[in-house]
Order: sequence, then C-alpha cells, then structure tokens
Amino acid sequence: MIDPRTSVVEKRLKNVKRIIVVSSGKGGVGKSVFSSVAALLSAEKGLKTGLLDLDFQGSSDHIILGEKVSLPEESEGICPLRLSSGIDFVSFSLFTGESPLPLRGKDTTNAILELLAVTIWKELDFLIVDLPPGIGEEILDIIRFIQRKEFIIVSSSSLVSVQVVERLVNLLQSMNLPVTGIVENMAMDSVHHVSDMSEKYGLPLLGTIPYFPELESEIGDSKKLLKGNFAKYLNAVVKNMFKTK
Amino acid sequence: MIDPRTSVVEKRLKNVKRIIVVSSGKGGVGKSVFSSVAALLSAEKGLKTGLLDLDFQGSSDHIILGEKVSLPEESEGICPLRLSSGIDFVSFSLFTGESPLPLRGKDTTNAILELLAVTIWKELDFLIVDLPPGIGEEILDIIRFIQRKEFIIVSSSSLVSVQVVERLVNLLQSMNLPVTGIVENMAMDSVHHVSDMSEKYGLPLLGTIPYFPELESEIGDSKKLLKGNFAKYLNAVVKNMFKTK
Amino acid sequence: MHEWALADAVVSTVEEKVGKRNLSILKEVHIRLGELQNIDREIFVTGLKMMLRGKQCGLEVFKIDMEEAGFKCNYCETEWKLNGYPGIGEDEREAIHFLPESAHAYMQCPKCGSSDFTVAAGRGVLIESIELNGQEPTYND
Amino acid sequence: MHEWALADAVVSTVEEKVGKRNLSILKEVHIRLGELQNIDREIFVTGLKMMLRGKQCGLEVFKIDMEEAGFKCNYCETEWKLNGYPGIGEDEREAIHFLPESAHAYMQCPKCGSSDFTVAAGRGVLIESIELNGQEPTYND
Ligand SMILES: Nc1ncnc2c1ncn2[C@@H]1O[C@H](COP(=O)(O)OP(=O)(O)O)[C@@H](O)[C@H]1O
Ligand SMILES: Nc1ncnc2c1ncn2[C@@H]1O[C@H](COP(=O)(O)OP(=O)(O)O)[C@@H](O)[C@H]1O
Ligand SMILES: [Mg+2]
Ligand SMILES: [Mg+2]
Ligand SMILES: [Mg+2]
Ligand SMILES: [Mg+2]
Ligand code: NI
Ligand code: NI
Ligand SMILES: [Zn+2]
Ligand SMILES: [Zn+2]
Repeated sequence: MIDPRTSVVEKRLKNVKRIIVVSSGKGGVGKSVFSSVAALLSAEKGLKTGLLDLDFQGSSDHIILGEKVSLPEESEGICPLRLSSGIDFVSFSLFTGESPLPLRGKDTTNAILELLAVTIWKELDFLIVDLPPGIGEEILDIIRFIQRKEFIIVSSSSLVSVQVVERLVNLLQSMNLPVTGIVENMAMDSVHHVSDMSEKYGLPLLGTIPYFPELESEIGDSKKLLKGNFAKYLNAVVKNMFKTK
Repeated sequence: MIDPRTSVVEKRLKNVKRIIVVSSGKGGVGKSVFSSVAALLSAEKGLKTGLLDLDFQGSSDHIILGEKVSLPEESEGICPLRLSSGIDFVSFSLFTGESPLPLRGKDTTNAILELLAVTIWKELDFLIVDLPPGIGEEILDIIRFIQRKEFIIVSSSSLVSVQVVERLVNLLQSMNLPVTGIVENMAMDSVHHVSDMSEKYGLPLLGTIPYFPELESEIGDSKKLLKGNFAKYLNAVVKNMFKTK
Repeated sequence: MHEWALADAVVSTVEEKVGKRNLSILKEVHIRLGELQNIDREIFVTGLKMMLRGKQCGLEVFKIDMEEAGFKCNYCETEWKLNGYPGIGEDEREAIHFLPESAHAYMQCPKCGSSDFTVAAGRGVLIESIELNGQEPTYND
Repeated sequence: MHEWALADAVVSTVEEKVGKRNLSILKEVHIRLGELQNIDREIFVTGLKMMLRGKQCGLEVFKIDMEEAGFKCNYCETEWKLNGYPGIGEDEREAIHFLPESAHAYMQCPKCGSSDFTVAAGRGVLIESIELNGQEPTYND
C-alpha cells in the first residue's frame, strides 16, 4: 500500500518563501500568541502571510485572533481561510470547531499529512506554523514532510520551561535542523536560564518579551492585539526575524 | 500476537487507594507544580504518596522537586524511587535523564504500558499522576488501562487556556469519567472563565491559586516549596481533595 | 473539488515511482478510495484525467475500488461501520470529507461511548499496487 | 529481576484467556522475547516457574523464542540492527532493559542521524500463540 500524499507536500508549499515553525517542547510559553501576533504584524507590513495551527487538541490561534471559523472553500484543493487581517489561515478548528479531538499518533500523522497534501497555499512571504508542546508526531512529521523550514524556539524564563525546551534544542541540533533563534517570553528579571541556554547552544536570543497583564484583555481582538504592548515588543523580534536571510 | 502487559496493570495498582490524574489539555497551566506540591503536602501529612510523571517529553516533576534521578532498583519489578520527602516516584527521567525523548504515539503507549505493568507500587493512600498537555496517548491510555481513577482539572484563568480545557472536560463527561473538580491556577481577577466553566459543567471549583512571582525561587527545593505561598494555597485545595470520598 | 489535489497526489506518486517519462510502461494502478472521506468518484476521475493530460498513459490504467469504512473501539474493541451510524449531519460529513480524522470529534463507540477508536479501514485514498507491463505487480504490502 | 513482573503478566494473560482453573488444557504457549529489552531468559523462566506454582500446568508448556531487534528510520527508511550499533553503554543498556522506549534517547539512524525511528521488531515480551490440547492454535494474528 502506498500513501500518495507525501509526494505533493513540497508542491503545495512551493509558492511559500519561508516556513517558520514556532516550537518549544513546553506548553503555555506563548507559542500561539507569538505565532498569531507575528502573523498579524507580518500581514500589517504588507507581507503575504499564512498561519497554520498544528495544535489539534489545543488549537487556539482562532481564539487569540478572535476569528469565527468555518469550513473552508475548495477549488483544486482546500483554500486557506482569508482572515480580515489578510492572513491565510488553516487550523483543525475549521473542521471541528471547539469539539474535543482525541487523536492518537497515527491519526495525528494522517491529519497533518492530509492538510499538507490538500491545502493549496497561495504565494506567501511567510508561513508561520504553530506547534503543540511535546516532541511527538506534530514536530516529527513537520521535520519529515517539509524540507524547507526553520525553527523559532519560544521559552518562558522559568527553569521548568527552559529545562524542557533545552531537550528540544538538543534534538534539533543533533538532527542538524536550522534554528533561527530563541525568544524569551513572559520574562522574569530574577533568572537568566534562557540567555544561558542561548549561549550554550550558540543560538541568537531574538528578543525578550515581558509579561503583560493587559494581554488578556486583547485576546480575541486582532486590532487590539496589534496596538498592544505584546505586539510592540514582538515587533522588534519579528523585525529581526524578517531580516535574517 | 497478544500483549501480556495489560492483564497485570490493575494488580500493580491494587494497593493504591486513590489514583488522582492531574490533567488539563492545556500546557503551562501548572499541572506539574500542582502534582509535585500536592504530593509533597500529602507526604508531609503522613499519607503514603506516589507520584507518576507521565509527561515523557516534558517531564519536570524531578526538576520542580529538585531530585537527582537515577535508575530505579528492581526486585520482582521496578521499585519506585523513594524520595527524601517520602514520595514514591516514577518518571521517564529515571531512565533517560534530560535527554530528548522523541516518541511517536505507538511508542508512548508502549512506554506507559511498560511502566504500568512492571512498577510495583507499595501501599499508597494517593497516587498522583501528572499528565502532559493534549488529548493523546497519555490520557487515552490512562483511561483505557486504569479502571479506578479520578480526574483533577487544572486551568489558568486565561480564555486561551479555558477554551482548550473545556474540550477536555467535555470529553471526560461524554465518556462518563469521574472529575473531582477544577483548580484555577495563576488566577487573574479580571476574568472569570474558570468559574463559568465549573458552573456550566456542574463541577466543583476546588480552589483558586494566585500567581506567586516568588515560586520560581522555590523551584528545585522541596523544603522551600513546602513553606511557600503556593503550597499554602494548594493546601486548602488538597484538603478538600483529601476529604472528597 | 479538492478531489483534484488527491488525484494529483496519485499521479505524482506514480511518476515518482516509475519516472516521469516512463508512464507508458504502466499496466494497472490500483487505487482504493475509503468510504469515510466520501470522495466523489466522478470528480476524482476527472481530476486524474486532468493530471494525465499530455502524459504517456491513459485513464484506463487506473482501477478504482471503494473500501467500506470500519471502526474499532480502543477501549472495548467493538467494531462498527459508517453505514448505519446515526447523527452525523451535513456539516460533519463535509468536515470528514476534508479531513477524515474529524470523525474523532463526531463519533463515539456505539457500545461503550468511548471517543478513543481507530479507523480500521476505508479512511482515504491509497495506492494498492502499481503493475508494469511485462512484470509482476510491485509495491503491494 | 523485574523479569518476574513480565513472567507474571504472561501467566495472568494466559489465565485470562483460558480461565484460571483450566490451565491443564494448555498445549503450548509461544512466547517471544525481544532482543532490545535484554530480558534474562533464565530469570524469566524462574519467574514463570514461580507464577505457575500450584497451578495445573508445567513449565514445559511454555516455548520461548528470541527475536532480533530491528529498527527503521521514519525519515530515510534505513533499517538497522541492535547488534553492531555503537556507543550504547551499560547505563543506557540498563535503561532500555527497564523501558525499551528509552532507546529513542540513545539511538539515531546510522545513515541520516534522525531520532525519529520505529522499533520494527524485537522490542519486548509478547505471546505469539496459545495452543490448547485437541484444538488448533488460537490468538495469533
Ligand atoms: N507576554 C505575555 N504576557 C502576558 N500573557 C502572556 C504572554 N505570553 C503569553 N501569555 C499568555 O500565556 C498563556 C499561554 O500562551 P499560549 O500562546 O497559549 O502558549 P502555548 O501556545 O505555548 O501553549 C495564554 O493565556 C497567553 O495569553
Ligand atoms: N501559581 C503560580 N505562581 C507562579 N508561577 C506558577 C504558578 N503555577 C505555575 N507556575 C509556573 O508556570 C510554569 C508552568 O507550570 P507547570 O507546572 O510546568 O505547568 P504544566 O505542567 O501544566 O505544563 C512553571 O514555570 C511554573 O513554575
Ligand atoms: Mg499553543
Ligand atoms: Mg504524544
Ligand atoms: Mg507538566
Ligand atoms: Mg499527540
Ligand atoms: Ni472536496
Ligand atoms: Ni530487570
Ligand atoms: Zn467501546
Ligand atoms: Zn534515517
């Protein structure tokens, strides 16, 4: 039995200039806020931007952006949802809304491969891929199926986070995968585990974003998010990101 | 081919009075700090306490408790590591330390089943099981292999967290699984999504734990943790937990 | 019509296996369409036709079988079919059409109510075998 | 000696399948020990003996085969064996003995360096078949 889908993944992404995979290994460090707001900023700058939420169980980019999701249109494949902010968006929530989606690994791989094989991404400057925590199917399949990609690592300042994130950094470097840099989010002044890690692994610290209590009031409203402090700090990080290469 | 391991799981847990599965669906909400400190408190009260860290990729209970891990002893099976705090501890980190552990779902199931089949838990009042985020193999296998268990749900206050946690609550209730209650952690006064959820699903809100900036300085030191504010608040939650049933 | 993307995948795979300029050596390509994904066979065939345009091989090479969808509960091991499973509406059917794994959000084991089940058969599009002229079938395991 | 826990699992499973009081109808139980887990066969057999004490069935019913461990890279599809894989020390071997999945922390594909691989064969303890007196073998798929 041959799975025909793997052969077309590269073709579906051929019009995408850069694929940026936002990962961490650790949950709750801000991968999804980072991905969503980075996509907003990128689109605002007039860059053609895609956002792919690959966190099936914990999909939340649509919640952060405050977007009502619906089944996508289809032409010769699935067309990403064009958000009012200009972002081309794909997420499992387009198909299952807020229903729980209990998937075992084999199903997760099938789902990822299906999305990669049938989604027709238009010309994009950036496709931002938001990953779930863990080192499981999602990241392994992105590594397996997508050749041209780069990783951005997000970590909070806490030792609990950094120690887990370090395992992922380790793995990516041992597999010779390109890591653009590390972002410290919800930064605490009292500790410097993240900058230590960035030195230890020779990876640029792309930026440090403080904890902003008011971010919660911006969640669910793309316009507010764009105007907020989180976006302001992120903008510096993203600027660097947009410059690299 | 028959897998012999499933037949002995119940037997290995037969001396355990209550199995408390700490879950969320969402990452970074404090499941691991909750599990670790709850275990400390329980052991301090003289209760016989076990702690099973089932977050393979993100195992961090040993980091939070500040325990040097090592390969366990074996007699007629694997003996949990007896920590100085009195907790009987099992974690993947006993076997692989801080190495990254890229596991696909099938491997995760195999690993969980192996630990459940060969670990000989002594008499315990409580076995606290710390789950990773997501609705994947770890929680599905706990549901499948362990008959006698109850869930505690941890959520942060944020809408991003609550919306994801709600999917898990939904799933557990649709499968008629016993949920003891919900814990709100890193509570923000400005929003009340967690209490709304607890009402909507008819689940007790076991307690609300504020964000304590000083918690970071207690991480890695069981004694400090036990004396800290997080433990003080958690104690109220755990007291209720110890009373239920 | 996202069927075309899948037809494209089938033709691309065949080209990858036998070489782009070599399609004339194809004797039969067996394709299996899983019931769950609810692929429109006509549209899929039209897609194949499009993808084969200008290539050294005709539509008649492609044999298409349908496979019934089958599910198995990971909890109580009950097996069931799609046919007869109640309460899946238009929208859910459409979601599953795009992404068969969506079924996990909409189905439970009819016996024990578990959401933890396996799609045991008939998920989506697979190539069962590629037979070449003058050779035994290859790639079927 | 955690081999005993696994021997216990084998006997419990057999009892579950044929009934506790029915062990005398066992003709042969085929067990497969995977090379990766590095189970000590002697200790395992001693374990089986312990578990069978006072039961209507002797050790001779149990046939034990070893299975070589085999790995396959999910990235480049290279296959390799445990035998000859370099650089796994005592501690790693011991960790893998307890928990074969630990191998994922200690091995990479010898060709492409990927940590994403499958243990294709020889992982741990499996029951291949349970044959009853006067009956065809059951439970082997
Ligand atoms: N810099 C920040 N300031 C305040 N809150 C933040 C910040 N970054 C993230 N958060 C909050 O932290 C929680 C986790 O963020 P999320 O993006 O969902 O993490 P992940 O995707 O890594 O699981 C969310 O409630 C989010 O709103
Ligand atoms: N009440 C709290 N106050 C301050 N920090 C907290 C609190 N609860 C959790 N944390 C911190 O939040 C981070 C995530 O906690 P963790 O227990 O690892 O979450 P999870 O296990 O759900 O992924 C850790 O850095 C932890 O120290
Ligand atoms: Mg996220
Ligand atoms: Mg997983
Ligand atoms: Mg945790
Ligand atoms: Mg998963
Ligand atoms: Ni379609
Ligand atoms: Ni042993
Ligand atoms: Zn069932
Ligand atoms: Zn390889």
